Amino acid sequence: MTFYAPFCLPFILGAALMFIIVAWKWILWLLRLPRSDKRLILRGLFTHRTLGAAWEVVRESLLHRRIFRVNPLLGYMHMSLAFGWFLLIVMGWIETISYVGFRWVPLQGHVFFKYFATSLPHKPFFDFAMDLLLLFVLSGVALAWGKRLYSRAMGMRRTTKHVLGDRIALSALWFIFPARLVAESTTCALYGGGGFLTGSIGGWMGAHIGVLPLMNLETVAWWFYSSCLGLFFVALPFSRYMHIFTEIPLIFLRHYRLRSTEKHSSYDHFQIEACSRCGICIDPCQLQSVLGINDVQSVYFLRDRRYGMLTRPVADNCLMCGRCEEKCPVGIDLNTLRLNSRDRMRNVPDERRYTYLRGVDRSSGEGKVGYFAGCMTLLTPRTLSAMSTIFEAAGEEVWWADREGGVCCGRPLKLSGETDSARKMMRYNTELFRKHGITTLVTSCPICLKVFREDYDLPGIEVLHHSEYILRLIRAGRLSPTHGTTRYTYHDPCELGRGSGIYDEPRAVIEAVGELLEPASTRENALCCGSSVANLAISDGQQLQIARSVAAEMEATGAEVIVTACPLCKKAIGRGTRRPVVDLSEIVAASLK
Amino acid sequence: MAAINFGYTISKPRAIDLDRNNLRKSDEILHEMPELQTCIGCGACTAVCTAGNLTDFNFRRTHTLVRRGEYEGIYAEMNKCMLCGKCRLVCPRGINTRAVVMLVKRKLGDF
Amino acid sequence: MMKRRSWQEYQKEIADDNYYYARSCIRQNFFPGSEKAFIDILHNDLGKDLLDDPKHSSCTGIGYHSDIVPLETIMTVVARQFSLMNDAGYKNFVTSCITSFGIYNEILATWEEFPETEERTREYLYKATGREFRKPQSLAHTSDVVFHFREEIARRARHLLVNATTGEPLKVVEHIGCHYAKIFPKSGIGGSEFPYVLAGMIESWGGEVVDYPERRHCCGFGFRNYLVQANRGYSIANSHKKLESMAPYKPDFIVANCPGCAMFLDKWQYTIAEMEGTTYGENGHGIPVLTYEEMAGLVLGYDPWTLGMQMHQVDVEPLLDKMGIEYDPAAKYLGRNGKYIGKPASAVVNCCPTDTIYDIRE
Amino acid sequence: MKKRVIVIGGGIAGMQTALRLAEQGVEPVLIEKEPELGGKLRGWHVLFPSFTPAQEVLTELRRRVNDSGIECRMSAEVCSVSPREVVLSGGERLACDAVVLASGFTLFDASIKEEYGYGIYDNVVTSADLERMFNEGRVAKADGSAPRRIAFLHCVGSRDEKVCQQHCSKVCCVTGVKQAIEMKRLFPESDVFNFYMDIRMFGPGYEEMYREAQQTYNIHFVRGRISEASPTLEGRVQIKAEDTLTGRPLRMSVDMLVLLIGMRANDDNEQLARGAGLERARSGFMKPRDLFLGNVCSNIGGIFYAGTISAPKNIGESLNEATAAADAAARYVMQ
Repeated sequence: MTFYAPFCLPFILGAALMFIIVAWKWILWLLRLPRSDKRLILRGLFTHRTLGAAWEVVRESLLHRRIFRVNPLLGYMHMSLAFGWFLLIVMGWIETISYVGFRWVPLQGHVFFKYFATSLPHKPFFDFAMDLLLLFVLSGVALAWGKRLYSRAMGMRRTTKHVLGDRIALSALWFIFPARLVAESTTCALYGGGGFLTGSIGGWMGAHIGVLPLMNLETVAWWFYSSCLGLFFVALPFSRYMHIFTEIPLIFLRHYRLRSTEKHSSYDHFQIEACSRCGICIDPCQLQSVLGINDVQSVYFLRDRRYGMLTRPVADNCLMCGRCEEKCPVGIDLNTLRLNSRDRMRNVPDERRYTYLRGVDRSSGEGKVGYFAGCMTLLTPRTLSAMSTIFEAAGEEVWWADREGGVCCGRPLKLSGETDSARKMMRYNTELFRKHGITTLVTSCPICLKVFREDYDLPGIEVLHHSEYILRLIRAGRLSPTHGTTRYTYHDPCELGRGSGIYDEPRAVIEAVGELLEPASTRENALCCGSSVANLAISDGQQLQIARSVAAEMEATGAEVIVTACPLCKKAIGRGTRRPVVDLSEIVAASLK
Repeated sequence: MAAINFGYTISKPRAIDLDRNNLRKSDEILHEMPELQTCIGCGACTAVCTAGNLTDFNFRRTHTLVRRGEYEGIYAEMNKCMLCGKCRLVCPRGINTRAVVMLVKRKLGDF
Repeated sequence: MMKRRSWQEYQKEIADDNYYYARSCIRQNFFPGSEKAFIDILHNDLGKDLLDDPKHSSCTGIGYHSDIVPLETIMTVVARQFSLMNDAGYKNFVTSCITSFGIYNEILATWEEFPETEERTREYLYKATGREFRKPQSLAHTSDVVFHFREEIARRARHLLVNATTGEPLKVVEHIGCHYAKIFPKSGIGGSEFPYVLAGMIESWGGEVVDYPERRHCCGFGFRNYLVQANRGYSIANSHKKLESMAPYKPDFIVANCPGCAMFLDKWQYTIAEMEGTTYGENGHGIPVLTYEEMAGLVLGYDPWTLGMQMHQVDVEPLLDKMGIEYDPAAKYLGRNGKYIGKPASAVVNCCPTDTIYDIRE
Repeated sequence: MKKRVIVIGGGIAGMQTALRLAEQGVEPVLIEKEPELGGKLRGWHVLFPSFTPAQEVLTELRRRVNDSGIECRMSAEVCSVSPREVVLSGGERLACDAVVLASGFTLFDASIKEEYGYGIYDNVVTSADLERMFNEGRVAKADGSAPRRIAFLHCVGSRDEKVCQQHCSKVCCVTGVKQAIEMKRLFPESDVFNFYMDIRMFGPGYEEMYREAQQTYNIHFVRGRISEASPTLEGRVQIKAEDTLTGRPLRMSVDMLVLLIGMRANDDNEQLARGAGLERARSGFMKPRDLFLGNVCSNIGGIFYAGTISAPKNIGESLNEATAAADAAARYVMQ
């Protein structure tokens, strides 16, 4: 057997082109990785990390476990297409081997085996197995069609709006498997064989269609099938389907501890092109659900960035609340990528700025515990006086870093993309903290907390959010709040919850002073108050709209008091409700009296 | 021509000359941020300012100068801002003050 | 045209004859030809009696405005001038300087309002010099006097303020010293807002007054502002503003009635040209600055070098050419005795590089 | 039989409406949720710009209401309103021929503006608190001593998007100046500072009073909005503002910070409007049918507005409007 027919040409060309382009991209990206990243890869290559990565590839790239967790139907759809197709290829390979033994068969020989194997005696097991797998894939294709027509049924309120390249690839993909079904069925009609699917359809066709039309149909069908494959392969590297291949190296690199940072690096390409544009990030976005803004979500951000058409309004309009990142099935560092896009747009290196910081020290008091209220906390004096009460009750000697106004932690500047300038502030505050010899740094502002933990170099200084600190005091018996009957509900600040992983401590503190009622969206799914400093675009009115929607959810719990642990959230939610909105420290301080 | 040093220079006129000032940049800024027009000039932003606490940065004055077409030195002035966002929390007109700082810096980078 | 007529509300009595003449410190030093021209015009052309008394002194106004001379001192000095006038038998005091004019007005008004200060001044004067004084019957600035006789001068005119080739009236910027009418509007012809003293002369002699936005702005002299070198930037900024404002009107020359203004509007043009390379007149040169006596002198047919016009920093030759006045270019820097008096360095504001006008071999 | 018009709210606007209705030969019924007539004016000391004691106006109005034998339902809360019937919260239904709503406004709650420290620091008070102190004859700091330095902050809860109050409350400027003068009269040695964004002196005698405050009482006016208040070691309040006229930040410690709180649309408006189908303005105040020719009429025939239910107003305006509303209601029921 030659394993060649003219109709194979589109497939052969398409596949060759695809492999060349994908290999070219990967090699380029890998070569351009910074030296430190390359070292990480080499160090991880021959360790258990590689195995872990391989197992994750199976779980995620084939089985799509994470999507399953978010949305089982959507998970099935993706799994049937990916895992089904994969099994078809593997099974096809085995089928070829079992028919012709271990000999070299060109690629198209495996793919179009049915066409070439008509003269061989049939093996019903493979006919059955291949038909079963085809059905599995076709069920996924059917779901994909359904999702396009009626996304709500798939549990998605919105789906992605695609670009032209995606549409071509998508259309090709949609037709690949139906075309295969028709092609194999006509061959079965002419030469017999086939399982319950192709065999039965073939039988029916043989009975109803003449031989000559069938022969013509066979040629057309195999040509069409091959063309669909070829077209899909050509479009793949330029479309969202690049994710099929890119997610694999991404998983490996991630296991080797490569990370995106506030500066753009070659690793970002793997993340960006690993986005399948599934659109799962659209629904959790409050800019979409509350404000109806539907062109800035992560999927569009990554798309625009990949094609080099990222605009400032898209990059700027994001709360960076992390709700989408939490849901992303590929696990892309969406916030970090957005951050380094902003860095590219706004950062001015080596700028002479903030020279006025030199020598400034407005701190007061002395103690091993330092308290950094944060700029925003200075506008919520109740938090300040509550913290003061708590420190006093616990008998803590405290060094107040910024009671008379300090220097910003640098996070807002970093979030807006002026990363190099932000470093100047970080350096200043680091020096200040070190100079005063503190061992613990407490802050009331989750924004500051995150940057202290992630970007500051503070050896020998433990950084705590005041919720963690208060809980410690309670557990150590240094604070004894009285348990009351007030029912509280708790709003997770983004930077504290998703940002720093602190969910339990504030809850434990609230439960120490009263009853806690959870709102509908809570913990990892908690809503953003809307006033995030990361969003550089939305107006005051839009912030208020989001705040109102959040407040409504909090009110719906029936709690008398809304508690949060971030000055910005407190201010924001307070605008949307008549109920009292208080900081965690306030309820603790009140319960001490 | 080699300029002679007389020991003094011609003092810049203090008047804001709206006949001479080119308001194109200012108009572009207002076009992108129309809400800036609603400023009452109450100065709460400046009073609350983290940078203003440490230096002479005056956001109200600076953005007002921009609106009058006085661009010289504005970039350096706006660069004193730490973008902490406190001012946005107190603005009675709800102006996105941080966006104003970034927009002005973007538009007036070459002044 | 309300503005045009509003000057008529501000009129004052100007004596017709018999003047006691008080000179100006600045003018005697920087353009002495103007004061000489005034005396000549009054004596020779108008046949008036005027006493140029060698005994009178500076009014000490510059010292007073620079906080060096106390009020009591300047009052006594002024009282002495009046006493000298009494001695000479004159009643009509005319002064060549705007600063002095302001000082005399201010002191007479102070004596009026606070008679005890006059009493004290009499006492001081008597103690210091043994003199007594009577206040003048009338007080005028010399530009008032020229204004008073403007029609008579027009009748005797040899040249008018018109372009000799086109017949078009010359465009003239007039500049009034601040202390002429801004302190006491009633003391100036036309008041402080629409002073008419120079405008009247220009109109009578065939010229056209340029009305430009910064017309009323000070030249910037400002005593302390000029006298302290570090402050001169403020001083020059004022002239700069005026020149910028008048330049688009393409004035043919500027005429001023104040010693400081005539000097600074002229000399600052040179400084600005050196500092910034900006010039305001035709062909990249300066705008000539004249005193009203020089303007009257040209109208009456005096020789420009006799009038002392070579003392200006900005060359006046283009203006003379325009008016069709004949002059000897080679005689520009020759004194009255025919000797070379020195010349300023060539500058942008000069239309004719001086070296080519007069080849000096020393 | 006499026509019956129910007047909701027994403040000055309500009382004046009832009096005028009675004059016109209509039978008014006054409904007041408090046990006595007078509304917000009961808490006021003297009135701008004449420094007339509020009691003088109040006593006279109450006496007239008493003398004319108008039926007053005290301590009665209204549940719903329609042109022909008013339902009280007890379930009692009162039939009528028209209704005049004169239920007034709600005072802005200053503790919402947390940065000013109301309810946190001892010596931060509102203008309403200060009036109460005047009435009690005991104006002092929390520790009982006399304030030496007093700051007034204008526009608290007015013209502020951050608390969703876009409108101008109109009377706080005048009140601020009046109270500043009163403080200065009480404590001649004290320094009084008024921090303002704009001073709006719209009524007869107001501008004169402002001038008097500057000239006679030497009250300082600083153009700038206070942004933060914080405590000092000596128990004073440190305030920060920008002195916008010099373009520099300003900070000072004061013994007392008075917040001139604004008028918010009455909290009950929403419920009333929903029940009766009345239109409300964006500010939450009731929206008159027409700002010029129907300013006391609602969009529903037979329901009329008097006083601050439809916008912030001063006492004179409220009284005038009450007369106009009564006339409109009388004309309506006589048809």
